[in-house]
Amino acid sequence: MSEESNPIEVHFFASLRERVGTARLSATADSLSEVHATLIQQLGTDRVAHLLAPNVRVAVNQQLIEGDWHSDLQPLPAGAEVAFLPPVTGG
Amino acid sequence: MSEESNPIEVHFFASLRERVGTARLSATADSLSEVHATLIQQLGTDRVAHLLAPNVRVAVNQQLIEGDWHSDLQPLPAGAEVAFLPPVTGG
Amino acid sequence: MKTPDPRISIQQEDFDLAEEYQALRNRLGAQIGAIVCFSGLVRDRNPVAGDGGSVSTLRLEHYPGMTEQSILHIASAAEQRWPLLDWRIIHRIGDLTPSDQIVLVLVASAHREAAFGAAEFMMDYLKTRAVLWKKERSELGERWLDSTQADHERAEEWGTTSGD
Amino acid sequence: MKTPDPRISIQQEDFDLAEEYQALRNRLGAQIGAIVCFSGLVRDRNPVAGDGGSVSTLRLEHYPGMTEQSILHIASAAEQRWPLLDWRIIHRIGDLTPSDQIVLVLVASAHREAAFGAAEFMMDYLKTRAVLWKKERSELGERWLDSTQADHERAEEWGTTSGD
Repeated sequence: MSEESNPIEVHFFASLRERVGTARLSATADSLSEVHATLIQQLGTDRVAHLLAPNVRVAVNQQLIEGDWHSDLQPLPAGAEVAFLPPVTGG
Repeated sequence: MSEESNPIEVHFFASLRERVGTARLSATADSLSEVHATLIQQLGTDRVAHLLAPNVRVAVNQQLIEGDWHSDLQPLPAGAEVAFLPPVTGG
Repeated sequence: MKTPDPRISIQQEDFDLAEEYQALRNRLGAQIGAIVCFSGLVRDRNPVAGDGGSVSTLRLEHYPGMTEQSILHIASAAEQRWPLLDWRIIHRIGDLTPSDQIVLVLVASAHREAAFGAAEFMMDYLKTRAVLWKKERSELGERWLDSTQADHERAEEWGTTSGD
Repeated sequence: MKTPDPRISIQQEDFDLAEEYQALRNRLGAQIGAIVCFSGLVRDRNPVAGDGGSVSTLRLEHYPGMTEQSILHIASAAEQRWPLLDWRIIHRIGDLTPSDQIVLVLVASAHREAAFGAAEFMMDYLKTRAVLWKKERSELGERWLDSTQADHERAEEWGTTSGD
């Protein structure tokens, strides 16, 4: 990650917040793949493993993304809000 | 109809009340077939024709009867309440 | 003829949805997971007739005793099909005007499927089997209404093993 | 993040069914023929889990902005399927206890089929697609709830052309 890296916010909800141990953290990353690398540095592989479960959805600026987030190389918007969502249920 | 004939009440509802021209009348009859005869005497064949339409239901003591009422020879209970019901709709 | 079940009311007065909803909650407490309320209202147009006449009055007529029995029969058929905790049906009679409430169906159950299914079933049968008559007065005159072909088809879709 | 539509409320406070019902009637007047209200309540048992533990608290969590968007998406899909006059969805968040109201769905339409269909559709999708999480605290401990297999099947029965 270069010094020009994009500052982002990462949010964890519900059971993922409990498993990761925090509701949010700040990082710099140009893609979700870089988010993966920085989360491993900040949280360790054990906690990041929870974020890799197949039923975890990832949203960028509140839009769900498709595909594997940890290998996603698409550029993140400036100041992106990245969120990890466990399975939802309302009603 | 003998003098021992059963006194009954006949009720007409909704559009049938309007067509027959009365909400209720008293009569004596031992069967629905006798009700038919007495209604022709009291109301005339034109009005009774409305009661013979296929979508008219007849109830005896608030229980719907099956089959053609005007040829029904089953004995009516003492003091029966006979009702003519046009097609229903609630809700 | 008295009402066959206190959960059925045929009345001229308006009803209060909130009061009925709260009464149902108070009776059952935390067993309830779902409540479905349906209310039917008098519309100012009756497009089923296709004449576009503006409706001024809807007069509802009943047969005391038999009307309640016919509604109890419908509710009992719903209770046989779905696990219901409780229900309430109020149908107004007399002269109603546009935007008036006509009918209230309230169903409480542990889960939503039963409450939705039973409320819709009850309404489909109230349209086609309840002993009630409606006379509409509009700018084009007066006429007695009949349940529609669509109403009959909807009621028949539930099958004929119960509610008939 | 502001609410994307004033007809959607995510709130800690309880809601008043009567107030919402009356507001809908006042907005639309005599166009309405049918109103379906669904309310979901906290039960004291969660038999889905099969453990029979008595529930003491249900904590609801949301993602401000995204939750509202997910619900708007559901309501818009319903509007594409049925001719609705208006609707209202209130979902509570925070700590709830047995017999508390959780969710209110109100749908108004000219005819009952649309109101019933849309209300049930909205609930099926709220169970499976709305961005909300529930944590149950019972005498057996705490756990996060998931939508059930039956909930997913019900949502899928509506088809995947909209609401997805």
